[in-house]
Amino acid sequence: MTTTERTAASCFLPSDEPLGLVTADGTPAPDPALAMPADDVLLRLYRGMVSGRRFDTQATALTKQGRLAVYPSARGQEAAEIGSILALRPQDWLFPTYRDSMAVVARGVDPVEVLTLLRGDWHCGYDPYRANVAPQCTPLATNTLHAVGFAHAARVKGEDTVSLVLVGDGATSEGDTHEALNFAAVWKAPVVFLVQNNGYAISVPLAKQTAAPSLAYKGVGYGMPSVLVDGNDAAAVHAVVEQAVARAAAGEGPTLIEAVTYRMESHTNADDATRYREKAEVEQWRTRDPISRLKQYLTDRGLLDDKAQQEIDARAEEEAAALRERMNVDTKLDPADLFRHVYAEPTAALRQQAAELAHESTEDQA
Amino acid sequence: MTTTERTAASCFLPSDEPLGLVTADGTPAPDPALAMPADDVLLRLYRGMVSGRRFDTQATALTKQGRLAVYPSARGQEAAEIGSILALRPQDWLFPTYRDSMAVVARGVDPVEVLTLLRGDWHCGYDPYRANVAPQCTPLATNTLHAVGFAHAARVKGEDTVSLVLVGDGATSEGDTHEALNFAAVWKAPVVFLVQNNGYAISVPLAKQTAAPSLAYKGVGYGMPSVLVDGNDAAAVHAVVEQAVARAAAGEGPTLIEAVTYRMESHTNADDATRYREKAEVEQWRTRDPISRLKQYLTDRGLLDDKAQQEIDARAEEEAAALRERMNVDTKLDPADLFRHVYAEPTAALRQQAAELAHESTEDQA
Amino acid sequence: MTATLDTTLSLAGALNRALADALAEDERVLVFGEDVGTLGGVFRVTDGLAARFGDARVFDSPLAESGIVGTAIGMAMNGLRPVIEMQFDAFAYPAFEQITSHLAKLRNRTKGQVELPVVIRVPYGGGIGGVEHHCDSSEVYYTHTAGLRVVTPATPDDAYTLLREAIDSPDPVIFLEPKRRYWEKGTVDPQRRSPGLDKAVVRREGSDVTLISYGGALGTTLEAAEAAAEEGYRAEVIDLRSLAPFDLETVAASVRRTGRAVVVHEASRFCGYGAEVAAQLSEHCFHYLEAPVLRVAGFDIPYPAPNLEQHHLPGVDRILDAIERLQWDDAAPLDGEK
Amino acid sequence: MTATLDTTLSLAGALNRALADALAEDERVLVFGEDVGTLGGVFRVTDGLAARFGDARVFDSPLAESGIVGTAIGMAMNGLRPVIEMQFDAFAYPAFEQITSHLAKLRNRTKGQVELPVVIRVPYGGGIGGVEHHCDSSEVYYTHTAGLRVVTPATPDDAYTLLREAIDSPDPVIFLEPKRRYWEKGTVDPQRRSPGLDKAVVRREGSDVTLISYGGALGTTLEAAEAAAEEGYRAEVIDLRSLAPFDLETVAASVRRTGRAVVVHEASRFCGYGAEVAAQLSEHCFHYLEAPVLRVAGFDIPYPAPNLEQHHLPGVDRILDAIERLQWDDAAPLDGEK
Ligand SMILES: Cc1ncc(C[n+]2csc(CCOP(=O)(O)OP(=O)(O)O)c2C)c(N)n1
Ligand SMILES: Cc1ncc(C[n+]2csc(CCOP(=O)(O)OP(=O)(O)O)c2C)c(N)n1
Ligand SMILES: [Mg+2]
Ligand SMILES: [Mg+2]
Repeated sequence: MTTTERTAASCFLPSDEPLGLVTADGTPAPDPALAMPADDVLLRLYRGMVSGRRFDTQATALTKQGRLAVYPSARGQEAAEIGSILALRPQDWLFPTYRDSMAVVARGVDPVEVLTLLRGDWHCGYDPYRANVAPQCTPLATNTLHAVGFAHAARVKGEDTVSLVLVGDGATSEGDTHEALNFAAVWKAPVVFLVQNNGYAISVPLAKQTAAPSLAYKGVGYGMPSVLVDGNDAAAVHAVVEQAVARAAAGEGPTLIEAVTYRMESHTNADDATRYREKAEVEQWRTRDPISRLKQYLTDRGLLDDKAQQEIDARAEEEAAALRERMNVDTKLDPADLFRHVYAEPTAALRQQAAELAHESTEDQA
Repeated sequence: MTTTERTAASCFLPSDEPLGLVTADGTPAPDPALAMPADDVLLRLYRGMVSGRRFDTQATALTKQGRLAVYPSARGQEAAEIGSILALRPQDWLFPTYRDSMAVVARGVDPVEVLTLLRGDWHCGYDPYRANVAPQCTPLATNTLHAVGFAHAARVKGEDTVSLVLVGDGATSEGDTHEALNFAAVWKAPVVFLVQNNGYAISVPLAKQTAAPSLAYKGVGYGMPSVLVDGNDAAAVHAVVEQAVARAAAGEGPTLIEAVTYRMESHTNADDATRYREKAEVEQWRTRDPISRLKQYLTDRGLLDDKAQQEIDARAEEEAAALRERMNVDTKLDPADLFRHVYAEPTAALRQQAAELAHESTEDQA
Repeated sequence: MTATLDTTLSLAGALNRALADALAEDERVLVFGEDVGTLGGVFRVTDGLAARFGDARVFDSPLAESGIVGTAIGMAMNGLRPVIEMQFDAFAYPAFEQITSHLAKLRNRTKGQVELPVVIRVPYGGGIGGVEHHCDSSEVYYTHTAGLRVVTPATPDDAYTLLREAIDSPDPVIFLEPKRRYWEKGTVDPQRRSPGLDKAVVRREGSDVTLISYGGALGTTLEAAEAAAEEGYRAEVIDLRSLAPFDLETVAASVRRTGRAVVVHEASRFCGYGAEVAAQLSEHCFHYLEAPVLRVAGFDIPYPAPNLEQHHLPGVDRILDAIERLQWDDAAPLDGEK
Repeated sequence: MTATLDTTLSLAGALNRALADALAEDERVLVFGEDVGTLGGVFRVTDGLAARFGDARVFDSPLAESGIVGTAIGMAMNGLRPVIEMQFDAFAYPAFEQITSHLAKLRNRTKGQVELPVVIRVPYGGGIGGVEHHCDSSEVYYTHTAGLRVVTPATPDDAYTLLREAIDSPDPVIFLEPKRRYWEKGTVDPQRRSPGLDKAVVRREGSDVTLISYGGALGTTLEAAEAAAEEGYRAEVIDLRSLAPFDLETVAASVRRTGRAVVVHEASRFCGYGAEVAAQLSEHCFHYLEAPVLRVAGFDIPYPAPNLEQHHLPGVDRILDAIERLQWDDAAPLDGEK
């Protein structure tokens, strides 16, 4: 499909330091390699992050009320979650993980549907074809291959679709990540790999996950351009992903992006991060918050005033209230569904088993 | 175990062109980064390659006589096979593949034992602990992880053992290769990864296997130093592997080496390479033959004369004759062995099954 | 271009024809894997397809089985119908997670919204003198996994029909190809209507005992039935074709008539497919059985080296022995012997 | 330091104690996997071990299951005795090739010259409200693979004993830990002599019917036996403990006495472990059986979402139903009903 030519490694290497456009304290830091997103995009990024964090807080609260079985928070990762999603075009596809509910909601999926998995009602609560979002993936790194296959199929069919796949730093250690990067590079598939390096895989810090200076260095081994970006800088993430999507759409192949960020909460509400990391580290990252830095920048630029801020907050609050209310309802599940979607048509054995279960239920009621 | 520090990528990158010490026509090509092996080592390399090729030819001949079920030839890869083995110390371990019978023999395993697998008598014919050679591995890339675990265990036990693991270019696409490189780098395990890039994975050329300029570029992604070496230059392979073994033994961690070579024969005797590659390509590689170039070099240096050459040839011929003769014997297998080595002690069910089989055989004879 | 009626083809040739016809008739079909392009596969099953359909539709992928299955899943999500090859049985194991956690479950996970019409072709089983890792009978790993269809042809005719139906199926199909039968020839009628992707067929009629088999072992079972006839047992032989789902109806109907059954397969006996057949027959034909359902299977050992495989594989004698042990006269019951 | 006699521990606590004692007594033992070091495992089974034994012996590896099993194999080749953890059942699948093609076979491949005393701990099964991929009962994938031992404790006492014996075993052991029983408490006597790594035990005596179960389902089966007693059935309950090898002797002895048997497990029925038990009992106890061996098992579906799992898991009622269907009086035979 492609031929191997000797290309200087430097063509594939990321920058030594993460790219950024807005520093932690909100100061602009122009980069010749990166265009600052337009003002309206910056505002959408900001709104998206505020809504995203509010959603996240709400979801965590729902676990305490027993409305959700479990929730993996993305607090602190809003810039990566929202910055990447807003860089997608409508026809593009997202391949998210369990961590990326916020991104899936930002992509337009009904939050109640998104939370169906975590409330324990069904494995995936939304129709992937409605918002072009694959089911949230739990087996680590396996979604990378789906993204590559999907993107390759689009090219075969002559369709202009780019896959964006999200994975964590831990998932980069799995063989599937390697195979996906390689298949994508060899096939020149229109895929963007976004590694959200949030410092931990549950309790395991990055230093036990890799000995490389950066996860983005892996791209070189596949002949794939790699980008290291400040994952708490929504403007930079957006710019970098937008560039990668454009490259992919233009037939130039995949890009590997490492977004350096931090998981502010425990792995899930069931985890206790104080068992394995220092408070000081968390506090240190609090100063690099993705939302407050963009707020500062927008305020300094005169793009955000108190009134606008109030509107944004109010809207996020409304969304959360609506979600809370809609989640505060007992759902009624049909056990017969257990047998309906195993094959296109239930087999004789499954019909038999469904009948047995139905019979049991009748007996129970009798 | 280790901490990640930012290190310039250049520390891990291989050279743009393969390292070498002797050119294809036998001319010395000194390299400041690489010490030319001592004269006696060069002579041992030469002898080893001549014996290795003779063994290889003999094994292929045995397939024609029906004495071997199948044989994957390493003709053309003698420099990589022998150069790497002679760089090992006695206590080091080798983790070879099905392609590397020549290397296993060079390591000191009885050639008849080596060929037990391919003659169809048992899965592995030698005792791995006698010459420190793991069973030849068929499931691709899986041996990389065994090598890493073995090496790590040596460090845990305070033993000075380095693992050398051989894999092909195709095997680098498997997830296990990735996981092994990463585990080795993170654990700083004393392992040397030698990729014999012989241009093909059965019929699939390298260009369909990777889009990277070199397979050695992968090391960067693991923070592992990588070396690109002319795999048909036994002196260079030896020097490079020796360096890597020394690094590993000194506690400096693993090295990834890509040896660029060529598979002169079909994948195995059962394959027909003319279906997928041009004669011209094969002819082109014939001019880069590892044996004739070292012969030229040694002759020019006055280290090899006709008499020595005759002795070397005669010895290789004797070895082949001895092998031929010993393989020309019908072996008698004991079907009861089928049940003896499944568990440390046969289970009741296996004892029962062994009895059934024994009963059948008695009936057959009756 | 559809094949003409009643051609004589090898089983491998029939598969090749089925792939060619599917590629010709359905734009969404594509074939990829290791060495399936230029080379045409190590068993030549995809011979000539890349030349005929171009390397966008028939091609070699990088060497990574999880990658092959995982990308096929993505392609199927995007409307294609990939037919992929695992070069040998044991080399499908790296893809086990993609197969069990995604391929088998994605329809279910999405309440039927995502359909994965993927066919995984797996040359399987022994009998060809292959070295270790090239001869596994891995069917149970798949049949125990809900959401997969598992089928295996035993004749060239079925090879053609089952593969076409597998490709047309909206469900993922593990398509097990009995290597040792690749070169056996038979008549293939591409227009034949099949009994269905999930139906067993009676290959030989008989009234004394039902022999149940599939894939590579079917031929041996038919030979055994022939030999049994000489000893006075009229054996009915059923070819399961579909291992998941299991066609209980056809099998039970036969066993209720004959009252005796032997299951024959190459895979190890312990937790092998025969256990399910025996368990279902014991449950559903309890009062019809004159003797326990016996299993003639591979031993509970790793697949042996070529020069020992004839001891491992169920042969005619072993099947005849089992038939004779079915308590024909009032001999001592088997379970008393233990 | 060995534990004192007769401590009350949870099943998870008993496993922790077993690991600690093994680490203390045998220098060659080491424990690694995902989150087993500092965190002490997501189920706290390795809690405190890294602190006590240091991170050279108890440590977090990179996140890659094939890597974990593959390196454990290499370590065992070099004389260590690794005890590794797969975080959840379905997350062992990436390691399937290393497990089936190497871990299970290396002794055999080398004619016994290479021994692999590796223990793979797998928290398995459902009943804890886990989301998809966290609740698989994957035992058959391993029991069908010759060369592996597969054991599962159902009580804290057995958790301790079986894990110690698994670590001491010269064979590779798949050690299945029933998640839903992690927090159940019981008396543990570290000095207890075990009936053996491959022995089943009778947990309750009875003369009417034998209930055969293991792991997470054993507790439910014992409850069902209690309930059955109220309805007049004296049920014997056998805890298999070892799934591979299968202790036919203990089970058959019971079934020959009772004449009736029900196998209970959480895994899907089709080609599930119960099929083997039913097949063996049908074969070896044919003339003693008053009714077919029945299986009470999970449905043939992907493991369902938490809010539906109670419908899937075999419960007391379903076991009682099966007991009632065992043709106690001269009711219509089961197989006539179909
Ligand atoms: C194949 C597989 N192995 C193990 C797990 C269990 N597990 C769930 S999340 C997780 C850590 C993942 O870390 P990372 O990739 O960094 O993503 P993050 O949770 O930080 O977003 C683990 C080990 C899994 N889901 N899949
Ligand atoms: C996991 C696995 N998949 C597929 C195969 C079948 N197979 C055997 S050799 C081979 C090609 C290997 O190519 P490469 O790694 O370049 O090694 P070479 O044969 O060239 O030495 C393939 C696909 C295998 N042995 N193992
Ligand atoms: Mg992470
Ligand atoms: Mg090669």
